[in-house]
Amino acid sequence: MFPWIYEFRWTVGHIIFLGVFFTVAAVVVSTVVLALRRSKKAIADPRREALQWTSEFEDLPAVVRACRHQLSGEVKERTCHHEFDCRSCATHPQFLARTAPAIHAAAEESLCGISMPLDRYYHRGHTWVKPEGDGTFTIGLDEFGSRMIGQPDAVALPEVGSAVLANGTGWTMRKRSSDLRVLAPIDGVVVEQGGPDKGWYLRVRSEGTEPQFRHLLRGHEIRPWLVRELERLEYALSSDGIGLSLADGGELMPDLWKQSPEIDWEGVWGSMLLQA
Amino acid sequence: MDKQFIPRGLRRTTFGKFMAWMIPWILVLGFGLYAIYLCLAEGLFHTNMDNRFAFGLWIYLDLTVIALGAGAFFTGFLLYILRREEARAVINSAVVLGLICYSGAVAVLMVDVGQPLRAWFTFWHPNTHSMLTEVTFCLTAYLTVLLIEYVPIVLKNRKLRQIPRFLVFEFQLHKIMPVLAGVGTFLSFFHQGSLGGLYGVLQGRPFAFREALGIWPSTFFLFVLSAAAAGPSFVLVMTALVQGISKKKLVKPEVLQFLGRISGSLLLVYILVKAIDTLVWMNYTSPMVGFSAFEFYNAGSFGTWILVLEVVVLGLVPALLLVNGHMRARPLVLLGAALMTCCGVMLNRFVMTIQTLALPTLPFDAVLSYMPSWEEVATFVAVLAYGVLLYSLSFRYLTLFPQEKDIRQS
Amino acid sequence: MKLTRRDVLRFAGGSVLGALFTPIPWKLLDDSSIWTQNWSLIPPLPRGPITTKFTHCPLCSAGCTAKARCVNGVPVGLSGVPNLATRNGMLCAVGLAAHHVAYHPLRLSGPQAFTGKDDGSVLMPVTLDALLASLGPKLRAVMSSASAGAVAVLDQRPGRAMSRRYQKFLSGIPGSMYVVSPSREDGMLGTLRALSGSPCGPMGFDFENTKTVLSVGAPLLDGWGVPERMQVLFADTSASGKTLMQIESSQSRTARGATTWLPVVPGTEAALALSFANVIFREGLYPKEIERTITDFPRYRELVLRYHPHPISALTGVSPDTIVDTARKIAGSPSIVIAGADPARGPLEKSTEILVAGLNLLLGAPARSGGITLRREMPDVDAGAMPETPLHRVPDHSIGLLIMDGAEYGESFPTSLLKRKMVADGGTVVLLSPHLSARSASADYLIPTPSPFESWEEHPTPPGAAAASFSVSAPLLAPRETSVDAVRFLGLLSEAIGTGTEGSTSPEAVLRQRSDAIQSAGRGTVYAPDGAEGKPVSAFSNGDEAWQAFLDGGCWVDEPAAPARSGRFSILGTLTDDELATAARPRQREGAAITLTPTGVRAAMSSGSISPILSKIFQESDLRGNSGTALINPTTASQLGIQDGSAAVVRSRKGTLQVRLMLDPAVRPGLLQAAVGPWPNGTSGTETMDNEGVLAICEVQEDGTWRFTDVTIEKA
Amino acid sequence: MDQGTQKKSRYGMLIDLDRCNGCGACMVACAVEHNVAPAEHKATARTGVTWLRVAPMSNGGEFPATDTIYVPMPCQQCEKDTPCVAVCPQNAVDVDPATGIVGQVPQRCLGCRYCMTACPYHARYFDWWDPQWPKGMEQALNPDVAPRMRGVVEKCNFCHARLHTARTKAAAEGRESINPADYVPACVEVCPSKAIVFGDLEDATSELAQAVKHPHVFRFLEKLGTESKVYYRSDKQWVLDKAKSLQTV
Repeated sequence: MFPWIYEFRWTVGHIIFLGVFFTVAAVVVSTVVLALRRSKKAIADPRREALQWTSEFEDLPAVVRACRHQLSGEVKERTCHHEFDCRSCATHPQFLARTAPAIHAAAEESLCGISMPLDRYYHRGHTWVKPEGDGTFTIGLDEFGSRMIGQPDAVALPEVGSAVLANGTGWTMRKRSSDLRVLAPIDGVVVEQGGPDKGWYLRVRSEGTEPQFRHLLRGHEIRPWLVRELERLEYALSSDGIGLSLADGGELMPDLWKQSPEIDWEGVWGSMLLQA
Repeated sequence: MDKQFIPRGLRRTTFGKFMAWMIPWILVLGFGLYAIYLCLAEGLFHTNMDNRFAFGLWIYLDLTVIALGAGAFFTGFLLYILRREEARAVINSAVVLGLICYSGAVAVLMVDVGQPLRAWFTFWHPNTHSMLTEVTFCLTAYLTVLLIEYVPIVLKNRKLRQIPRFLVFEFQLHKIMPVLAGVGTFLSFFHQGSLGGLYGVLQGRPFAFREALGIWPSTFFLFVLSAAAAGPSFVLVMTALVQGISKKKLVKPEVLQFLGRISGSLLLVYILVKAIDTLVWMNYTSPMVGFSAFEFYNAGSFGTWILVLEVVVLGLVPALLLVNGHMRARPLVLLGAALMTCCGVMLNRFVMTIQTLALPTLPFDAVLSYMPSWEEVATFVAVLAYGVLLYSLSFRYLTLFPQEKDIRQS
Repeated sequence: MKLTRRDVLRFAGGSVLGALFTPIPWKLLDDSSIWTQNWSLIPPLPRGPITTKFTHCPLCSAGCTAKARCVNGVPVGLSGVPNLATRNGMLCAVGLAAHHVAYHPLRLSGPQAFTGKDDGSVLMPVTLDALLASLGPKLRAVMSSASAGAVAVLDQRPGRAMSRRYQKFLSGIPGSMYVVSPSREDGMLGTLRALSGSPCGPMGFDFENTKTVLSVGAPLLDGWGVPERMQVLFADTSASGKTLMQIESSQSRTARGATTWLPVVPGTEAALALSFANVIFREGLYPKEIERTITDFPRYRELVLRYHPHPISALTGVSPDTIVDTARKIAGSPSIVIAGADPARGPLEKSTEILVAGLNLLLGAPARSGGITLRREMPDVDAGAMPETPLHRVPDHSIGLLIMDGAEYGESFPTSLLKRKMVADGGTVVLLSPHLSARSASADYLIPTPSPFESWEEHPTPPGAAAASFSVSAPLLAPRETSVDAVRFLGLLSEAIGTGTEGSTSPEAVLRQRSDAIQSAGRGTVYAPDGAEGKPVSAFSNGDEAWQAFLDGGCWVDEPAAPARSGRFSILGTLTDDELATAARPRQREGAAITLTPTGVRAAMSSGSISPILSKIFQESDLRGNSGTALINPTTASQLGIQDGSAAVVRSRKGTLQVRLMLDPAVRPGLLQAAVGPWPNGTSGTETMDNEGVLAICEVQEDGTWRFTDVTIEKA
Repeated sequence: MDQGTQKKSRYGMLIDLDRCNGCGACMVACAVEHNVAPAEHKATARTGVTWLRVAPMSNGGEFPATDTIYVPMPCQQCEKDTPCVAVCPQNAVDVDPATGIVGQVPQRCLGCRYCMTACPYHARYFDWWDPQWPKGMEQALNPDVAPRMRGVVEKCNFCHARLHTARTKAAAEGRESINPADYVPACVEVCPSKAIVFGDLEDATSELAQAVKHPHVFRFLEKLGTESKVYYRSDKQWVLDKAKSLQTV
C-alpha cells in the first residue's frame, strides 16, 4: 500500500492503481468534509432558516406547490419554483399586469364559517400580516389555523429584538404532543410578543426597506385558496384512512382534533402549516 | 403509534400489520445470523463448498446482487450526470436497493472468506494485478458512497428533519450529490468490470477464460454492460413489486417505461457484444488451450440449451421487447421483459461462477456437483430478509418515491 | 535557552509526524499484523536436539527398517532406509506414520472389563488386580472342567519369542490350543507342509531366483510379504526379467502391475488350477521324478485329466489359449505358484489352497532354486513348540477361554467366526492390545499393552521369506504407567493359577534370550541399518556384542538352508472325492444377487492401530476405501440405478450395511468390493467397537472362509 | 543468506506413472512432513487437505479391458503466468525467482479461495476445520514446518523447509550452493517404487533435466501455457493420448 511496506512495488500499474484509489478516497472524503463544513457555517448563519425552507419546499407535494395564479384560476397548471417568494419571481408581475386586481368591497371573506378579514395579507402557511400604520406589522395565525389546532398548550415566541425571516420560523406552538412550527410571513424584527389570547402573536418592525407583500395572498385570492386548503385538509385527514367530517352544519368546527383525537394530528397540522 | 415517523402525505398501513409483515423476516434474519455465527465461529466446514467447488452460492449471490444493484449507480448517473429528470422518481428507491445489494454482498463476502479479520490485508498488501483487489477497493469505496447517498434520505425523515442541523447537512450533501454520483459511476464501472474479470482472467479455467482487451479480459466489459442493462430493469421490477405489495401507485407509468427503454437499449448492445465474444471464444480462445468449446456443453446437465437460454431467450427477446415502444407501453410486457432481463443476467452469473467450477480441467476429473448446505442457504436468505427489512423500514419511514404523494393528491 | 513544556510537546508532535514519513511505523505495523496471525490455537512445535535413530516398523509382520528423526528423543518423522541389503528398508504408507500410533485417541487408558457380557454390558475401567482376581478363577474353572472348553491363545503375530512364551504357558495346560490368524499370507506354505509325507521345517519362496510367479489372488504388489522386496522384484518386470501372472476376479493393484492378469470368475480358481495341471499333464511338461515323489500321483492324474481347458474356460472366464499359455509358461521356467487373497478376504477354501499348492508339487518347486525353499528353524531357547492351528480350522465351540494377542496387526476376521469357535455361552476372551478396536467388543477383558515404539518389539521372519530373519526395536517412547506388557501379564496369570512364573519377566529379557540363542547358534549375518556390509554372527565374540548390534537396528538373516532333497508329498492331501467335486464347481448365485467380497490394506484394517494421519489416503482422497465405502462396476451400478458416490444399503443374510458406492471399472461386474478399511481419525471408542464394518455382514462358510457373500443392494 | 549470490535454480519433478502403484506413501510422508492435521470426522476427498494427492486415472475401458494408473498431483509449480499468483488479492502467493518454487504465506492468506478456482490442477487446499491433533501428538510434529490455522489455503512448496535446511547446512560448510542430495522432498524420499525424480531443471547435467527430454514425458494441461515444472512420464499410449488429447468429458 505504502512505499517500504512489503510487496510495494514501484511499478507503473501499482502507482496508477493506488493513485486512482487514493484520488477516489480523497474525493469522497473531501465531499463529506465540504458538506459538513458548509452546514456548520450555515447553521451558524441566520439564513439557515432560508436553507431550511428551500429544503422543505422541495419536498412539499406538487399540489401544495401550486402557483397562486393557478389557485385563482388565472392559469391552468403552474407549479411554483420560487419557494412561494413571488418577490423573486419574474412571471408574477406579468400575471399582475395581465389581470387587474378585482376590487373587493367585502371586508372579509368567509367560507364554512371561517372568516378571513381582507385587511391583511395571508401567507400560505396560514399566518397573516397586518400593517399597523406605525411602521409595525402584526402577525397572527389565521382562523383556519386556529380552528384546526384550537387553543395551543404552549407557545414559544421569539424574543423581542430578534429577527424573523419570511418563510422562516415565526414561532412554535405545542399542542398535545406535537411541536408545530409556524412560518413567518415577512422579514422583520420582533418588537412585541402577542399570544393566542390576544388574537395576534408578534408585532414586528421592518428593518431597512419597507416590507413587500407581493408574495402574500390577498383579496380575491383568499377564497379559492381556502377552498383548496379545505380540500387539502380533507385529504390529509383521509391519509389516516378516517373519513372525518370537517364541517358541522357547513362550518369548520373549532378544535377539529377533538372529533378524532387518535389520528396523526401532528401530520395533519404540519402539512397544513407547510411542513414536508 | 409510529405515525409521527411516517412522511406526511403518505398513507401507510397500520403498525400492527407492518409488524406482522416484518416479524417473519426478522425471524428469517435471525436464523441466518445463527448460520453466519456457525460459519464464523466454527469454520467454513458448515458450508458445502469444498476444495474443488471453492466458490459456491455466496459468490454467485455476490455477483448477482451486485449486478442487480447496478441500478443505483446507473439511476444516479442518469439523474445527476445525464440530467434525466425522469430518474428522480426512483432515485431514492434505487439508492436503498443499491445499498442493500452492496452491503449484503460485502457482509456475505466477510462470511465467505476464511479469515475475515484479515480483510484489511488487501489494503495493506494489495496485489494490484488481482481482479479481486480491484473489486475489494471499489466495493468498499462504493459502499461508502452509497452510505453517504443514503444519509440524506434518512435525514429527511419527518422526525429527523425537525432537527435543523440534520436538515441543513442534508441540504448541503444533496448539493454535492453529482460529485458522488460521478464517483459512484466510476467505481461501479470498475468493480462491475472487475467482477467479470474475476473469471475472465482464469487462464486455468478455459470455460471462463477470455481474450484480453488492453489489460482486461472481455468479460470485464461484458459485465459492465450487462450490469448497466440489468440495473434499470431491476429498479423497474422492484418498483412494480413494491407497488404490488403495498397496493399503491408510486411512480408515473412514464418513469417505468423510461427505465425499460434504457434497459432495453443497453441490453441490445450487450447481447451483440456477448454474441461476438462467444464466437471468438468458441472458435479461437478455447481451442487454443486444447478444449473444444462444445465439449463444455456436453458435461453433465449443462447442455447448449443453457447458452441459448442465456443469450436468446433471456437476452435478445427482452431486449427487443423493451426497445419497441408499442410493446413497452403494455405494463405486463414491460414488467415481463424487465424480469427476463434480470433473470438473464442472473443466469449469466450462474454460468460464470457455478458452471465454470463444475466443469473438469484435468483428464481424470469428473463433472462436479454442488448443493449448498442449509447454512449457506440460510445466509443467503438472511441477506434477502435484511434487504426486505431495510427496504420496508425505508419505505415506511422515508420518502422513497417522491411522486407518490403527488399521484395520490392529484 | 529555556525549554517550556510547549516546546517539548511540539518536539514530540513533530517527531511523530516526521516518523510517519519514515518506513519505521509502517514496517512495525506490518510485522505486528502478520505476527498476530499466528494463532494460539495451533499447537506449539517441539523444540530440542534433533537426533536420528534406526528402528523397525512395528506395525506388521514385514518389520521394515526405518530411520526415525527424533526431537528430544521423540520420533517426529520416519523414513525408509533405501538400498538395504535385507531389502526391507522402504516404508509403506501405514509405516510412514507409525510414530503417531502411540497418540491415537483410541488408546486404552488402563485395564477394562465388560460387566455382564450378554445383557447390554458396558466396558468399565478396572484395576489390574481386580481383573486378575476375576479372570483367574475363570481360567481355573475352564482348566478343570472338560465341558467348559479349552484354553487357547490366538497369536496373530506368531514366530516371536513371545509366541514361544505363550506356547510354553499353554503346554502346561492340558487340552489347550495355540491358534493363529486364519488369514496368513504364507498360509499356502503351511498347507504344503501339511501335504508333506515326512515332518518338514518352515518353507519360503525363492523369488530372487525364480523366473515366473503365478499368483492366485495373492496381493504381491500391494503390501504382501516384505513390500520393498516384492516391489524391487516385480514392480518393473521388464527390468528384472521376471514374469508375474495374477489370477484375480477384479483388477487389483497387483493385477495392474503384473505382467499379465487373468480375470477369473470368483470361486473358480481351483478349477483353473486343475486345468493348468491338465495342460501340463497332457503336454508332459512336469519333471518325471514327481511320479515317484507324489504319493497319490495316479489319483491326481485321473482327476486332472477331467479338466480340459475348453470346458474350464467357460467356467472360469479365462480363454483356453490363455490357460494353455499360462500352463506352458509356469512349466517352462523355474516358477512359483502362490495362493492367497486380499488381507481382508480371509483364507482360501481348503480345496483351492491344496489344489493351487499342488501345482508347485507338480512343477517340482519344493527345494529347488527359484522354487520353494526349505527354511531353517530360527534358533530358540524354548524347544517343544506347539502346533499352530489357524482359527478357522479350530473345531467349533471348543474354546472356553481365549487370550488374543497381536490383533493390532490388523489381520481381520469376522467376529462371527470367533463366536463360532467359542463355547456355547461365549466363554471368556482376554484381549491384549494397546487400543480399542472392533475386536474389543468380543472381549471380556482388555489388557492395555504398550503401543508400538513404547514397547520392546521383535520382528521375526516375515511371511514367505526364503530365509529366517530377526530384528529388535528398542522403545523410543516411555510406556504409559498403566500399560501391561504381555510378558508381565502372562506372568501374573501364571501366578493367579498357581503355575508360578518361569524365565525372564521383562520383554527385553525375552528378546535378549533369542539374541543370545542366535549368537550361540553362530549362523547367518547381521546387517547394520546404515548400509554397511553384513557382519557374520560368528564374528560376535559374545552375546552382548550381538545384542548391541540388534539394539543398533541390525537385522539378522539366516544362512540359506543346505540343499536338501525334497521329500514325498501327497498332492491331494486329505481331500475327499466329494470335496474335489465341489471345489471345481462355481459358486451358486441366487438370482440377481451381487457377490460381496471384503477388501483391505495390510496392517490398516483397524482404526486404532494406525496413525490418524492415514485419513489422507483412507478418507481425504479416493485412493483407498475406508470402512464406509464399497467399489462396484459402473455397468452393475447403472443396472441398479446407482450413481457414483451415492449411499446404499447392502443386505446379506447376516445383516445390513450402509455404504457409499464408488464406481470403478476395475471391479468385475456383479461384484461388490467393500473395504474393511479403517476410519483413521473419525470414530469414538463405542463407534469403533460397535462397527465391525463389512465383516459383520459377511457369511462365514462351513469351512471358516468368508471370501464371498451374496447380497442385495438398495439405494439409501 | 544472500539470495543474490546463489545460483538460480528451477526445481522440478518427473513422476513415472508406470512405476507408481498408488500406495499413498508419498501422501502420508507429505502430511507428516508438513504437519497437516488428520482429517476431521466429516472431511471427504473434496474437503481434505493433501498437499500431494494421488488420483486414479482410468482408461475408460470396460471390464476387463480396463486399466488405471495413479497420478500423484502436487503443486505443479507453474512458471509462466502462474495462475494462482496473479489472482491473490493480498500477495500471499509468490514465485521465488531463485528457485522457481511457488510459495504460499498462510499468515497473510485471507482465505478467499480465489487461487483455488484459478488452479486448473486442483492442487490447492483450504483448511475448512481448525487443525486438531490427538492429545499428545503435538510432540510428534515436525519442528521445521509451522502448522496452518483454519480458514487459509495451503499447498505443496516442494518441501521448502528442507531446502532451507540444506541451505543452512551449505552455509555452515561454507558452500555457495546446496548439495542436491541434501534437498530431497519427502514424497521423493519415501516413494517405495522410486517413481519420482526431483532436481534442478536449470542444471542441464541433472538426472531430471536429462530425463524430461524423453518423448514419453508430458505435462498435464500443457496447452494452458503455464509451464509447470512437474513432468510425468508413461509408456502407455492411452495415458499419453489422454493427457494430450482434447478433454473428453
